[in-house]
Amino acid sequence: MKNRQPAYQPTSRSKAVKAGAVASAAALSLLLAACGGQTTSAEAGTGEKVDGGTIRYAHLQEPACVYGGWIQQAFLSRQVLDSLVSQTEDGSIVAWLAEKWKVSEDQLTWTFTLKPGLEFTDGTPLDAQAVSDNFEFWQGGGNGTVQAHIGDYYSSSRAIDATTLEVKLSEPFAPFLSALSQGYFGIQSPTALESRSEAENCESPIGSGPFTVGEWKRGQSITFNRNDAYNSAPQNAKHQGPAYVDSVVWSFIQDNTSRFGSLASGESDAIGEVPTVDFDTAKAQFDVQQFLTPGRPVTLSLNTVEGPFTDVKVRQAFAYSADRKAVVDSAFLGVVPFEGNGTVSSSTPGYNPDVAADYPFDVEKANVLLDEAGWTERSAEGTRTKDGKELEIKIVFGLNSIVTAEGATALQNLQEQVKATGFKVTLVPATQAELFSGQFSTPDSYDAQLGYWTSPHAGILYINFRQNTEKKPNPANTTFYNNAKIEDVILKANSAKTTAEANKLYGEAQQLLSDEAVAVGLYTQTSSVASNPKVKDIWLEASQGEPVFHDAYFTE
Amino acid sequence: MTVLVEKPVSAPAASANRTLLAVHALNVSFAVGTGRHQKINHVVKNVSLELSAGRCLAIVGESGSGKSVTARTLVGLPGRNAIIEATRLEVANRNALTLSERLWRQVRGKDIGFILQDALVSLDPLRPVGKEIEEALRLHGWGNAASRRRKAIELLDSVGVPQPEMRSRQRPDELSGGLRQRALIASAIALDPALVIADEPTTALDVTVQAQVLDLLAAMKARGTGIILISHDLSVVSRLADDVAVMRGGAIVEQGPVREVLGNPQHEYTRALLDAVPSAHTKGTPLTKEGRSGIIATSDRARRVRAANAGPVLEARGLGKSYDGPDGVRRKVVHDVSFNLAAGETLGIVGESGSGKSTTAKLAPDTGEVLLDGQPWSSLSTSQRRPRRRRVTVVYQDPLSSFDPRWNAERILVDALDHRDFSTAQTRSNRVAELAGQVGLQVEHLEKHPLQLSGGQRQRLAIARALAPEPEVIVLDEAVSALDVSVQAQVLDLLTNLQAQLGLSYLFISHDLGVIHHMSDRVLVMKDGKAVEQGTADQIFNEPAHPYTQELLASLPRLEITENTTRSINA
Amino acid sequence: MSILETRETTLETDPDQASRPRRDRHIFTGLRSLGTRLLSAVGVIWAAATFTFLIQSLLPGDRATLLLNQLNGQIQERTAAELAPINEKYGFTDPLIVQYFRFLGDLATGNLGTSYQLHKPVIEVIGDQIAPTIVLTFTSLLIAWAICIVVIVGTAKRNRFFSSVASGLEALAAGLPQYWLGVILLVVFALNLGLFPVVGGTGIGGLLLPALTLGIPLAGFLGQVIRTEFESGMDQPFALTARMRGMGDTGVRLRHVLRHSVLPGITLSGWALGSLFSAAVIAESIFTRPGLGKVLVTAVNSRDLPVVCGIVILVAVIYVVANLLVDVAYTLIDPRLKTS
Amino acid sequence: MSTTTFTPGKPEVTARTFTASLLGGVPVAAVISTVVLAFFVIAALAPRLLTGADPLAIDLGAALQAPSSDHWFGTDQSGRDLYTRVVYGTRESLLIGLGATGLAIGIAAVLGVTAGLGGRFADGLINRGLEVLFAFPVLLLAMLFVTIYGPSVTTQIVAVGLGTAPGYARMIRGQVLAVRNSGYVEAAHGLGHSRWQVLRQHVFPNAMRPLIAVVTLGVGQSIVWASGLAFLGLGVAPPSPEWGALLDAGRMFITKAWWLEVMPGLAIVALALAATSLGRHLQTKLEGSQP
Repeated sequence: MKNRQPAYQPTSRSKAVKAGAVASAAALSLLLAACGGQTTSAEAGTGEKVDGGTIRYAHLQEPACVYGGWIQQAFLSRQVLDSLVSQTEDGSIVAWLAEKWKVSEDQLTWTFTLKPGLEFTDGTPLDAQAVSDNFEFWQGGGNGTVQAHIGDYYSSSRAIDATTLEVKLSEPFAPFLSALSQGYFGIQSPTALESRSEAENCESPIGSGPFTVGEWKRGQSITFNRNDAYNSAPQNAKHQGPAYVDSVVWSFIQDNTSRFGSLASGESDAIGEVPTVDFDTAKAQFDVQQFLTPGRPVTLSLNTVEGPFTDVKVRQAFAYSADRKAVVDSAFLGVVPFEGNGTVSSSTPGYNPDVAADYPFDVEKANVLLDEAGWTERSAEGTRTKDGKELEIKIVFGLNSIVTAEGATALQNLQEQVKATGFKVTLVPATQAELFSGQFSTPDSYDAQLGYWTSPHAGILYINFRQNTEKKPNPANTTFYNNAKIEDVILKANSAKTTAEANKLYGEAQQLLSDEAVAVGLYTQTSSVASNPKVKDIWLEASQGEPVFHDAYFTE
Repeated sequence: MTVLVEKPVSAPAASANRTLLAVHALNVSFAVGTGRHQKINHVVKNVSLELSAGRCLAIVGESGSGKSVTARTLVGLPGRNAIIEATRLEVANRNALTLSERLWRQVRGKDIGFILQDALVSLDPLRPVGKEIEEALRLHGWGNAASRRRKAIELLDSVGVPQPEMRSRQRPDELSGGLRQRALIASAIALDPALVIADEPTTALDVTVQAQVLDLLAAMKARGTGIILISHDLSVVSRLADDVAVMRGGAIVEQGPVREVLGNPQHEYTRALLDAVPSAHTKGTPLTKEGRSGIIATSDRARRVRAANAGPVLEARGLGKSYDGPDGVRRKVVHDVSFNLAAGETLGIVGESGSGKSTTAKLAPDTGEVLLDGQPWSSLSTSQRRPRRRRVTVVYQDPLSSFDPRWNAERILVDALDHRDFSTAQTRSNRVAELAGQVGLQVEHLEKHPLQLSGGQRQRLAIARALAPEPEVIVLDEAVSALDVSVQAQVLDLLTNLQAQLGLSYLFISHDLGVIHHMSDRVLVMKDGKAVEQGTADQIFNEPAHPYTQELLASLPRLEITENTTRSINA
Repeated sequence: MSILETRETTLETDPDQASRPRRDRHIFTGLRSLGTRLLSAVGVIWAAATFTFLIQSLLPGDRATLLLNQLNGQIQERTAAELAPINEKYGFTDPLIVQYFRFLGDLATGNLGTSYQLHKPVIEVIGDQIAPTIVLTFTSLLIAWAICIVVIVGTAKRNRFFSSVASGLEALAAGLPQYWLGVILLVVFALNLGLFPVVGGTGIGGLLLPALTLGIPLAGFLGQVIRTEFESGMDQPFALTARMRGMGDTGVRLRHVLRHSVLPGITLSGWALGSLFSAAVIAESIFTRPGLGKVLVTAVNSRDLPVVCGIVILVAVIYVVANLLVDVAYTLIDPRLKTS
Repeated sequence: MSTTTFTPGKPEVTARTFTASLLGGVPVAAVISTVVLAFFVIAALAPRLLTGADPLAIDLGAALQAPSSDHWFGTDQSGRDLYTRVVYGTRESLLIGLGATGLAIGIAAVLGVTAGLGGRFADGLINRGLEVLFAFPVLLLAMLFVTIYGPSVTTQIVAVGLGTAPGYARMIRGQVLAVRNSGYVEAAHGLGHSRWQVLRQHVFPNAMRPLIAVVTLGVGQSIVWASGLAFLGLGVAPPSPEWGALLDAGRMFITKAWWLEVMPGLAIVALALAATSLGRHLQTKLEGSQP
């Protein structure tokens, strides 16, 4: 029916068959491809602001809990929890729950002054003690990601008076405030944490944010209701006081086509994670915002302790072997930018842009390096060999859970490209269960692993590249690369007195890591929102890219 | 349903000479296949029939004679892709050639009733019989629901169904064969049609029930209904019909009043058909012309066998057998049956369905024992019996299912040979050829698969297989029941000849009294799992002692042979 | 199904004479068969639960690590110290046999446990989501039946052309990958023609496309089975008898033949119900419908054993119940089975 | 002689195109099915005969091109020729279909024959076991299995094979019982053949006979099941052109590049349809020769 015969031997039947196939395929294609002419509900109105209303926002993933250490949970908890400080797009820190703060000369004691008279939505006063309780909660295992960020530095905290909080660090930590600005650091009611069940705190954490968690219809949506008493918006918000809209219905539409379709059909007012295929259409018809998530971009962590990548020359050769920019541009249709820096992404304060250009596409260099490394023979298929062993690279990636379909395409493109220099890449899409249960966390389970780590500051280097020693294990070091010298630079940066100084040192560390080619950058993690033009002032906050609905309103 | 055409004048039991059916030069053919490969099968050729009220016309013929197609054409349902031609086709005063499907529907059931063979499948097995009768009434707009219900019960009563109210609520499978056939008749005559067509109405029935149903049809005839009776059974025909048409290969070969046609058959085929019917008169004589020409005198071997075995070759003592029913209740189906089978003798076991005759013939009782040549047989374990098994072989009623469908005739016979006796391919193939010759199979038949053989050929193959191990006893379990009468005659002649030649002993099971009488030296009559009477064939058939045997014989429709019969052999 | 066996062993007895089984015996056999059924149902559920338990607990990867990683959105090895509280809480370090008996004990008392992920009792997790899935599966089954009865009664043994086109379409429908069909239905009817909402939700408007997605391939399967039976039913003598008494073609089809032909379809439906239940995940995710399918996929992915077990047990129960219903439907349609 | 002809009932319209017989009585549908299947078999064994291109060769400049004379099925997001990928994907898809069906029938044959021939106890035990397996819908079982063992051709084969085995097992058991109770087995015992001889000569070959048709039906279904797994992200690893994987990858492009979703889907449908219709044809042929 659909099989084309080779063109040089057309028979009458194959023609008929072909004609049938063409006809039916064409009919289908007409029905399928008519999407471009979709009428949008974005009609020109008076543009006047309307109070109230419900914003229907469609999001990609639905986590098990509202609060937790996963970025998907930060997306949700940002709506209901406030943090101490907020980070702006230029990387500076502004007031939120904390009006002002100061740090001691030795950089070890931080004193925060809270806005007075604040309350959680359950009536518990939001005072210094409550915040201190939250620090203790995190430290006690309440949030593993918080621990990853500040666990090694945090020492203690106490309420000096109702509005004054003192936090003591064990070592100076320059990105401390930046870390605090993330959704994981949202402050919850200590009463709720203590008195309510785990399930309740998972489903509807109590905070002081612009919304409260209403009904969660699992598999469908969460309704966020306006907190009418809200008066603690961050300084970078567009207004103070309660949110303009009555509620936000935050639905979960995993299917890209449906999610964008729901915006086009008017079933949603805004959607997150605008599908790359629809990005141009979205830009033409809707208000689109894209945010390049700071932290570690989506990179290949090369296993430096087992397999071919133990040799730095092979790692470098691998980086030279592919036109990674072309690979990414093609896979993401130009929507998501290529990121050559494998350790820190371009939107992160402290990003070293030079590093991104360290390994351009250069087959010759790659070949020379591989020859030098002893991979001189080639198999029948063109794969390099050394001592009879093929230069085989097993790349593990969590398809759908960590890496999108576009990312998988980029990997396939890369896989084809590096063939020329003699790499034989095997792609291993891991299921979520395999991945999270640690089956691909050991050095013997992969040669390279694709992943990212969001962080509003370059201190992410400390999490990812601190040495992994028996005494002080660092399982987040997925390259298993231990280098005391580099760790030293990172530690120095962490303890720098000024941000500028810290960033300079972070940049240095990036360069050192790049020279070792332990991580090969591919693309930036992004988040995006497309909204109906009738809805104004949805913005993406700058620590992690979560949409903020506090300022959003409808227009006529 | 609104009646769109003028109703024909129907006055039941009125003018006895009113013509109900007039058919002239009816031809029916079927288109098979399409396009270039289309073939036309001409199955009814130039048939002319006539029937008046109060009379019965029988159409007689063997399978494939076109009798059923003729009957179905008379109600406008000959089958798919039928092409019908006739110079005249008048049914119930209507020109059937011009009737539309819609008008046909008004005729069927109202002017013509049709009775099919087996009520178990001819009535909807899932519905109570009363509903089926009511449906016949409803379709022709008769009365309302309540009156139809009453009428259905009345009808059941009128066809002799006891407790009609209760029976009307039962499904065919809950009724006995006789009752459900009556219910089927009731549904066909619900609207008192002037013409009733009965297609083999008694074939599936036991003789006693058959007699009752025939009486019922006779009573209808007496009331003025015209009946067309389709049958292969000449004795049934002779009992009910006034006129008879004998069909063969789609054409009528002979036609006329029953007494004339059956009493003084003019056509060779009619004569052969009559001769082929086994009965008391045919005992000891071949049934076919071929058989007559090839009478085989008792061979030396047969004589030797008889002489060597003074005692019975097979002896059954007090056989009993029980089965677990589907409800978990154990039922005894054979009680204390004993018999002897002498060498070279045929013992007939006769009984109606469910009498336990086949179970007895399996020779595998729970209680009692079977001795072969005076040695234990049934009490042996399977493995002990295996080497002796070849001494008793079986021919089944349905030969087709007893052959592995993947094998051709030759393979089937080779498989039956004892490979110790025939160790080389050559000896085996010689023996197979010999066996085929004995049963009258041609060499080309050996290459065919059972499915490609005719019914008679299959049964010959089954007999050859049974002969292959050179057994002493062959159990023939309803071995000829499924065959047409002329084929049956050939097979019976073959069996007689083989017995004479080889000195075989037959355990011959049949429900057909005529066949039993024809074949058996001695007869065992069974009822409800018990042997009610045993004796020589002539004793049993001429002086039945047990009331049941008497009843059986009384209900047996006999071919009424008139004074000027021309049975060539009997003469 | 013991249909065939029952039919074969039905003895040709004359009810006038044969002693009809008495009523008390009926009740006894009824009770016994109910008892056997219950026992075998419990057996099925026990085996299903055990199987799931083993599959989930014996296989590679550490469950405590998984839970911790999932909680934090990280993929890494965990230290013993980090894992200890989780192991303690769920008893992962106990010998397997201890875990298994604890699991069975909980099961026996009707306690399906608490979801590792949602921290909610499994009963609640399932209870929240079961309604839309049940609505979807039953609607799909109904749609499948409706389609195939209309098509078969309309075309079987009628006109060769339509009959062969229809049976070709049945084969086509049976070969359609559900999700391919779903995506195309979504794009054509919801996105481009705008006839249905893109995001189905639980409303009536959102039900049709998912139900068609599951129902059309099922209709193909059912159709193939029912058509064969229907065609042979049309050749049965009782169909001829009905015509002989003046019944029209449509009457014969609807009043007589249809009833006979649906039996194998009903057997298939019992099986299909379980299958639809798991295939629901496909329709649910394409049409963004809430339901158990999604819960199952999430639970399987995160090895949320209590939830997976709960759903497996639920499906087993549905299977058992569906087969009971099939038996009931059988005896309603073919009363011969009740008396024998 | 004046003759009137009438055709009772509704006039019979015969559509030659659909029922015409070619090659001596083989229906057109069976011929077309055979041709389609032959195409796929060639594609599986010698894809080079059907396409000159490399299924993995990317051409980033030619991504997402609509079907044209250069690319009959268009190109995918990496500029790979979709027709070539569909052709090359046949091998894995067919392997999954055949492997899963083969595995299922292998398991089923052992279980079914044991149940059919073993005593009451074995039959009861296996029947209970099958009952349990039946309670596991194919997709559920496959999902559990693949999630844990990771997606690959092998796991797909095992998962789908395990899932579909009970259906076949029940069928084989019924078949064995039917053959065991058949006239020819009784006749063979009557001739004094040993139990083993009867099993070997009659029971096995006849009980397995209808499987030929069932296998062809099953292959198509297995591929459809496997594509369902691919949809759940449990398919074969990229960049394999396995059809389920192609469908899964094509889904996100459906509004922009319909061919990525439609063409592999049509391949699955064509294969399943051809297999089903050939299976049906075989079935009727086999049933026809059965008593």
